[in-house]
Amino acid sequence: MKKLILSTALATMMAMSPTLAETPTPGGNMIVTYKDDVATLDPAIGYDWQNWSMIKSVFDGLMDYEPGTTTLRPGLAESYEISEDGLTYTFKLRPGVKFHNGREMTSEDVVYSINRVVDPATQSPGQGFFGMIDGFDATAADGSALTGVSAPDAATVVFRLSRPDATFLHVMALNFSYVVPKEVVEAEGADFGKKPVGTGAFKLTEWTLGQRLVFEKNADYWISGVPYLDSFTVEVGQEPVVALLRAQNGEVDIPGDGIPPAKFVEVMSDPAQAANVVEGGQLHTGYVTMNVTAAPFDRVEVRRAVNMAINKDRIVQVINGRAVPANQPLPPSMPGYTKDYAGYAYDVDAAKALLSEAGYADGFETELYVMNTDPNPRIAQAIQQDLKAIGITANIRSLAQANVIEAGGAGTAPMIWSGGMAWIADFPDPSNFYGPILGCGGAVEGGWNWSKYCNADLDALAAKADSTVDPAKADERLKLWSDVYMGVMEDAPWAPVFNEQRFTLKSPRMGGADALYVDPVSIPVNYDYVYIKE
Amino acid sequence: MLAYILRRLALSALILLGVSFITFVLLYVLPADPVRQIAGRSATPETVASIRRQLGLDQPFVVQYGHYLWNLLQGDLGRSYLQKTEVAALITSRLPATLLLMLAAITCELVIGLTLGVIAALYRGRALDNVLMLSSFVTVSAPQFVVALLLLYVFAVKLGWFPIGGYGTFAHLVLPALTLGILGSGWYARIMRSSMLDVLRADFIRTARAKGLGRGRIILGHAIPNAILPVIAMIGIDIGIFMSGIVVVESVFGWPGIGQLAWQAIQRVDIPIIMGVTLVSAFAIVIGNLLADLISPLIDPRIKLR
Amino acid sequence: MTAAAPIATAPADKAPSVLRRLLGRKLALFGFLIIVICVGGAVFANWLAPFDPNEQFFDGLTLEGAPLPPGPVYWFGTDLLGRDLLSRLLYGAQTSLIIGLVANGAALFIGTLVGVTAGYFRGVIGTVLMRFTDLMMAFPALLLAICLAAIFQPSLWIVALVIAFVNWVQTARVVFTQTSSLAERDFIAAEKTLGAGHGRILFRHILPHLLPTLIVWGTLGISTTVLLEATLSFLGVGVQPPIPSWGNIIFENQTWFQAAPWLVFIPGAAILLLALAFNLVGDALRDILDPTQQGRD
Amino acid sequence: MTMPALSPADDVVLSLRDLKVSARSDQGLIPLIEGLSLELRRGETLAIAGESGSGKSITSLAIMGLLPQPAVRVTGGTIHLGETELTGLSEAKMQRLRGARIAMIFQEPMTALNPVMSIGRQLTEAIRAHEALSMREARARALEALKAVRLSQPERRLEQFPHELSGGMRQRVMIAMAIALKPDVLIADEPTTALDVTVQREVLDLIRDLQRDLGTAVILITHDMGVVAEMADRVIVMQKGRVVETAPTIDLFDAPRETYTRELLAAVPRIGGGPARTATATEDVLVRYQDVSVRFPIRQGLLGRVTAQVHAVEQVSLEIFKGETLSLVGESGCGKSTMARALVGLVPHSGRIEVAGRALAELDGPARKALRRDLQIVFQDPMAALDARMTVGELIREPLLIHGIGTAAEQRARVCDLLERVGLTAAVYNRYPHQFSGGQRQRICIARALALKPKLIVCDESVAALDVSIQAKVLELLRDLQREMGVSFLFISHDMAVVENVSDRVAVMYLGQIVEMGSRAQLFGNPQHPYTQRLLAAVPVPDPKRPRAAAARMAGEIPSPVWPLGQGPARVRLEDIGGGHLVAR
Repeated sequence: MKKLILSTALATMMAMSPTLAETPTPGGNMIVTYKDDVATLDPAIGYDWQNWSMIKSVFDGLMDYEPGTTTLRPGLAESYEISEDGLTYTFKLRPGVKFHNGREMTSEDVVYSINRVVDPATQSPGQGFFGMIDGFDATAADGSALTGVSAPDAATVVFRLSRPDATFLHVMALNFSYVVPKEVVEAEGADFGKKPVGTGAFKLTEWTLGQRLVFEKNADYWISGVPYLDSFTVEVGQEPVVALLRAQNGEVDIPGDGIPPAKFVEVMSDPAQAANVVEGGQLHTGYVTMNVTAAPFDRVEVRRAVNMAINKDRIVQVINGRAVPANQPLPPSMPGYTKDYAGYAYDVDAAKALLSEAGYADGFETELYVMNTDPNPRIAQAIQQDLKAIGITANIRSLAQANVIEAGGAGTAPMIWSGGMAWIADFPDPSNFYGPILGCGGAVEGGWNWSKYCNADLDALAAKADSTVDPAKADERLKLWSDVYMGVMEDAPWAPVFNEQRFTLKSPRMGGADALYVDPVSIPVNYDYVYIKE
Repeated sequence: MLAYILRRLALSALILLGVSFITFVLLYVLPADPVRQIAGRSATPETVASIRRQLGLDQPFVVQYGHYLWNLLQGDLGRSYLQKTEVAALITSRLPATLLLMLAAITCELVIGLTLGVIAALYRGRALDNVLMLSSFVTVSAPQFVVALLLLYVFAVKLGWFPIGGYGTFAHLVLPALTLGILGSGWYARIMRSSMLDVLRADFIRTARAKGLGRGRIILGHAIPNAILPVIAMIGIDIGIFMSGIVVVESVFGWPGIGQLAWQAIQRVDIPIIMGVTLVSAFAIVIGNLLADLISPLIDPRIKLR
Repeated sequence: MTAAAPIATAPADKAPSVLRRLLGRKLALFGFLIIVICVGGAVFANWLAPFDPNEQFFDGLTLEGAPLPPGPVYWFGTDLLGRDLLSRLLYGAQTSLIIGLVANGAALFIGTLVGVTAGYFRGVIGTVLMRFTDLMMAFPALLLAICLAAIFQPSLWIVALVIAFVNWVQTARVVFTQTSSLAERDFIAAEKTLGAGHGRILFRHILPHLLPTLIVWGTLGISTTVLLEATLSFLGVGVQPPIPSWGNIIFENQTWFQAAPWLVFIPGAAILLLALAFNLVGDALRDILDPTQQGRD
Repeated sequence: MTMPALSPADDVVLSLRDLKVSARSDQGLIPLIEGLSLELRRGETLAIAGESGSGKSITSLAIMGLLPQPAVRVTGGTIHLGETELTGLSEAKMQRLRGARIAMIFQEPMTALNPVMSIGRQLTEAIRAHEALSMREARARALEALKAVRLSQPERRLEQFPHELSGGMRQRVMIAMAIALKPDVLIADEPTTALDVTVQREVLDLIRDLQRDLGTAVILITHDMGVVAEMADRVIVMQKGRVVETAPTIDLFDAPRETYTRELLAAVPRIGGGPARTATATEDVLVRYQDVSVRFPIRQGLLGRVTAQVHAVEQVSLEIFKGETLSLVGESGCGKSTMARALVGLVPHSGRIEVAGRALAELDGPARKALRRDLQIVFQDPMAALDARMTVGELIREPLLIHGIGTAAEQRARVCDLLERVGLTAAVYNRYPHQFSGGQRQRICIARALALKPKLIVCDESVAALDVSIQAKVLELLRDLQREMGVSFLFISHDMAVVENVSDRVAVMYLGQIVEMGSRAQLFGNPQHPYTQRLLAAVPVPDPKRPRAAAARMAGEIPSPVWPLGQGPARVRLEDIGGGHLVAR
């Protein structure tokens, strides 16, 4: 196997991209708002959905996605080669790519950046993604140089993996593997996240804490013509309701938090406003976890009963139709989604029957943990009512995010509604929904597998799927993943409830394909490719 | 005077020490693990342990607190766990906005509250008095969010007199300050009313009338300066309320204040920020109370600072 | 020197009961009626409520998932989950009254205890207590409440206690100031010279004189307490869903105040009325309990 | 006198015709003043005398247009100031007259001055309210006025605040404010009641001098017949809102026509006019003060250390015998009340106080409580000393409850007894203190003090606030009690005439120490210490024919009792000049 993908000129990419129909006009400033402050723009650390896409615009990785899609394409790497055994990846770097400080990016920077993420001193939340690289364990333990990545020359980076991993290229497209200039990071120290320097389409020119961030076009960007915008401004700290009012007033181009529930019906029922709303799928699943290690959820019948008891249509109605009912962990737009799976149908009587089969004919009392921001407590109450119908009394524990995560990790929470905390995919690959949240690795004290579900067979199957690196066997791999998730559904440690839909409101002057506004990897918009009409 | 201030400052330092200790204890026993937040979903237990060690969170409580105090003494508030930024920088970037809003809001409260209180006292028992006191009740009981949005909707969106949120110019300040001013004015109005009623019965008011002074002069020159003291004490309490409770108004008007910082930090157990904000708030409250106490003798020369 | 004090010649009849005199005043009667209605609504919610307050009706939401305005079926409309607002208000009265009375009462109790102890006994204990009060005063109250509520798993009673723990400080200050000045007064000196013990002086003389202040603080505190509970609910450390309280109904729905104003303004009016009622009754009670105001009903 | 000879009609600056003032109440209008007529001539001093509730203050407020309207208002008659009729005058016009043509001085100079405004501002404000003057000119005028009232350091006073001045100085400021615009009529409402006798003397002299210099007509409202006798040309005696008698001062004191006037004059205590004392005193020592000091610390500085002390009582020794009345006299701040408070345990003392041979400091809890039964105190202000939220019956019963004396029924019976004993009826059992008059309240306090059958009652200015007729009755009551029960009194007063009436022995205190002590006869007959002499000379004598003693001017303000830590006043040595008459040397 010696597959290489050659990067080509921008024109080719545009031609390849069916979504870009009109000719973009360069120039202008776009205003985006968020309620929460932007924590950091350090690609090794930033892991919020607000800074995720900003980091994508300031930095680049070896790999990238076609704008508005989940299709991988080379980024800073001009081309790459995968060895026969799938354990060695050799990337050829694109020449002449410069950091915002004017220095040319080299393979040493890539090696440094990967080492930095894995180094425990960096405290990167993305460290775990790099576990397939050879020498990871040693580096993760003491911060010594990662043996699995090397730079034989200034334009070449070689990764050696300890096991074949089909997700590796996705990991290389992940923010955590983005390339940072060593000298700047060392000069700024911990403040690098506030003064980022990357190779990306935009550079940060102003950050007034608590108020705004201004990103300006990187004129030297290695994709010529991109970005289209001269700049974009991110304003933080404003209520979504008010942000919407400002958008309606023409002051804001994109309210980053979306359309607040209280205004959703109003906006959607007004054709003029609804025309500015772009709807799209999201790599998201909302689910209820059930702790399989303790009664009563140690009985699969009970877990299945819960799956059958939840009236997903009603919940979707409660959140104003901003989601589609889910029947499996993977969202429909994720490769590996099992289309013909019917899932557990809503059936109260069958659920009751299963309960009595498990010896809980009279039901039982349990707790449902939920993060305390709207609409999650509401969804939890809808679930509570559904469970009540089959005799389960679920007391709601509505807590701050950190407390729910703590309870989930400690395994003290019998049920958790995942909304608000998990799981938007980091990268568009089915494996991303398994490891830490359904696999045995996460089912430890403090792990994110809140069901504490551990099925060794499925873990083996998953490992097998991920070691299938040959692109030719991609379908085979997806089938394996489909089997894994079907196996999960058989054991039903989760009750998948819905897949959230994205509704992005944009100002009428904003141009670019709709897909850019519901970009599955760059939320809420792909800053690099949108433009201002007129 | 100087001795008094020094003594009060020394006392303030003790209070801050107490506040820091209690907050630290509370955060220590809080059932939430900041390391889990930092390490992310895919972290191995080893990584988690390593981060815990780096942050010193594996140390016994006393060591952790001692370490914190030691750094604090050197003016180091620590670094945010999640933002990896100096807490001092985060706070100083937002403190001016909070203080500005607080100052403007207290001014609004005083102007609205005192005016209503004085008018109500002068019309004691009549319809106007009842209407004013009822409305003071409404403002005390009204939810901040709704009042803030109503004002924003009417004056910014519909009438366009003010910008829809933001920070920078005087125009930006008006609506948030007014919202807080209206909401807080009820308390001041009630206190001012009863204080005015007491003063209006005082002998020196009769003396002023006997001197042939006009009604306006008596009220402005004699009654109000005497009635205002209980209100001054109230401002001290108010500062406490502002330092912790204006997150709603801040976020409606996009005001980059300290409340939002604290609120986000609490959600994610960013202990250094929570500690920093608490200490800065406590400091502001203590200083505010000290100022109120220092102002009192300027208004009433009988008060001696001891 | 102005009006002569009325000479004590009238027969020494026992005054009519406090309650009867309370009801003799129009405003107080109005307030009393509102309180009775609220308490009644809370106590008899099972019978009065037209629906189960937690039942999410299928027809309680529009197809788009919007709540229904007041109408013939749901008199006060429905909330965001399609539940009957009237029923939730009636049951919510239980929560809000408990919070308003228990939290507020406990705050008054702690505040009075601390303030009286410090103001009357002074000394080391008094100084320590007042310094502690200063310390609590310097705490950003909301922050403290959030931490406390998060540590002790939120429930109705915990929330009530947390609110009490946060709110006693101001009462303590006021009571302290007043007790200090009362303790200097001649009639307390007179009691001491009679050989009265501390208990007697505190309970028979100091406390009755503190009563007006306590009534004022207590009644004013009702609305702030109810709203503080709501704020805590909103921050996720309040009374747990689906238990309704007037405050959390408002806070859950406040962003909807334009699209569904009934969800905010009806419970808002309820809180306001209740607070007003307590205030009216409190004002009247203060006058009635003050013998120098007698005969001015 | 430089009074211009004018015809009587021109002479009249203020005249009241058939004035009627009423208060609105649920029962309709209640008349407070009825049919009051008077004429005030230029340069004349007219006294309106009467006891509480006589309507004398209402009269002054009616003239000033300061009645608390709409509750109280003029319902009939006229008030003419020169040609101007005042009763119907608009508030704006009245404002122009007030302070400019009629000015007023109030009783309490502390509360009558705005505490948060400097003296200068209060004065200039009054001046500028009527005359278009610049700040500078007004200030000059204010200074002039302060000089006119003989205030020391007038420039400095302008910058000071009322609380920084003594009572006498404050009253001078009030007077300066009133005369600054040279009004035609000056109404002085009990101008010296709140002042010490020596200060009262100075203020009265001042008013008289000013009147002579400016020719202002003065209405002097007072309950003190001594002041009337010294100051007034004519007197109007009022009772319950009506005029009882109007007469030139000399005639009134010589030959009062009305019974009420006669009674009033008879009740006035006079030095040398006290009844002979029945000897109840014994030789047994009941209370002994031995080198007793009371000092209050003043804390200052960073650590709040004690840097100075108020030496309220300084190493005083004296004895009180069983059955006697010992009076402590002296002016405010001399330490006489502190002496009493130390005895009943309200302030800590050093030195030794013995009661019936046992030192207070050595008593344990129960013994101390038992001792309370023997020592009782009656305060100056009965309203403040009675818990306003308890009924009279409960209040009197309380000492019995505290000491567990008798059953409930017995206690009740005893309360009724006591009530009757002090001249009230059992019917008032369920009434509250505010429903009584001042004299009645003081009787309640006495009944309460008597409940435990004490051996000693401390009367701390107990009759100072009472009308003379009431005062006389209360003193009579005390005398009766002493005769019947053999109780001792420690009688604290600043009123020399009263003291002369009740005491067996008298001690004069000055700056925390006793400067003279002796029997009543020794002290009043042969005062030795200059301070005692000054005190006696200052007392206004209710006899207009008696020549006024030349005022002994104080050398300055009373020295401060505050001393730095470790220092103190020189101890006064008392010397016996015969018969137990001790005098400081």
